[in-house]
Amino acid sequence: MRVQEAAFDPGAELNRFSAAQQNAGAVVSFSGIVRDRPEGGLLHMEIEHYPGMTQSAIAGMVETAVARWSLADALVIHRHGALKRGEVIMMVATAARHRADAFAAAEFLMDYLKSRAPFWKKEVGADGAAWVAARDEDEAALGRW
Amino acid sequence: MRVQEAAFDPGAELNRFSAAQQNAGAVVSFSGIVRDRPEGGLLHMEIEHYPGMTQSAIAGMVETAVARWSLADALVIHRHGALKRGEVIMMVATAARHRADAFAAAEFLMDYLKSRAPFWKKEVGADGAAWVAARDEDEAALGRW
Amino acid sequence: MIDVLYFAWVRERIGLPRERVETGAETVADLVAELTAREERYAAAFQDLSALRVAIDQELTDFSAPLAGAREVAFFPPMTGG
Amino acid sequence: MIDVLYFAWVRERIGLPRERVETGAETVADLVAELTAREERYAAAFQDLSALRVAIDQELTDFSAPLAGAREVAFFPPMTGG
Repeated sequence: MRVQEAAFDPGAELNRFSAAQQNAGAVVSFSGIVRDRPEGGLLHMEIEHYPGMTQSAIAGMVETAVARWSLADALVIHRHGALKRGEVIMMVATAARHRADAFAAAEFLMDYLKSRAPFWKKEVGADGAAWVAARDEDEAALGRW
Repeated sequence: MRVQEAAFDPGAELNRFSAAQQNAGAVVSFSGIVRDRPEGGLLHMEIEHYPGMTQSAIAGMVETAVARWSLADALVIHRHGALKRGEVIMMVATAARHRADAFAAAEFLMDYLKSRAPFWKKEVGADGAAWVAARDEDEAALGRW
Repeated sequence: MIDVLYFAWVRERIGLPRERVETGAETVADLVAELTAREERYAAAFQDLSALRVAIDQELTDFSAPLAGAREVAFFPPMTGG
Repeated sequence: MIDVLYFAWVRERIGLPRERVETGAETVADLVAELTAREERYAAAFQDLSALRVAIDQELTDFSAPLAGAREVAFFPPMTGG
């Protein structure tokens, strides 16, 4: 699990993660990419986080996911700082014997990262900057786990 | 969508797929890796397919997934022939504005590829070879879509 | 004349991947009955139809499907892709 | 003395990322009331507690939580990671 300002290569991370699996036939990954605002004109995105809390919050989620879905392995990488359109914000990867477990665990990790890991996104355009509001659907998504 | 005997690089495919997205913030991938038999001793896996039908069956699934979850894009690569332990058999990638759509579409594609695309796996060990039996859970998984 | 294709253990039991068959069978089930009557290896491949799948012209169908106009019929076990 | 941290728009409204606060507040809500009474910028940040989250010593908690023994309290809007 890594929280970092530097860019990373999701493809290289996926390959390294997959190659490390001895007996997990199913690998699921999620990548989040900076996309434009619905109204267009995004210059960049700023991601702020709470350093002391981020590591322990994510470690707790990963531990829960690994135990609950008998994962062989799980990976979380999340960037902070300024990111341009098209840059990869974060990725999650999970490995399990069967695909249902790998998928469920990746969705669980995403739902928790979205609403329980201390990151905040700000969209910066030529017309000003605005903090991204939490979506009710994201909070509601936690209810299913 | 590609069905091929040659190995491919899932990380490079994921990066290319992600880079091509203009406005889809969520990318999900699944990779299936050759794993050992529960009893061990796998020498390699042989994957047979029905060339004429494979392309059209997968194209139909992809078309359904793209329409149903408003996908920005979807990718399917599936190998056939002889594969060693640890080699990547196939991958699926989906891109959407929101992660729930990307996850659901990737799971849908995997469920259909597993039970409705004409591929058959044979596990070859020093003690002989056996066709992999379809799992009841895989057939049942189609019921949810 | 129709092309009949076999995959996986169906192919192995029958001993060939495809053949052209002269048949007047009206349905897939009729074709299976004709083949089964031919030789033991066909009977061995078709002994449990619930363990088999069939496609006509590369579309999954069932054993009661009519063969009229079909160019290609394929028999195989449940798929195990992915 | 307690470290109080602010993130995202809470930080922007209050105008600083962290400060050390001398307080006898018994709960998070008491601390919020003390800060709100101090200056307009705190009142602006804390005007709608339903839009805020709070962590004590880097664990999410709620506004009724006691501050006894706490070293660090953080205020921020709902998270938007991922």
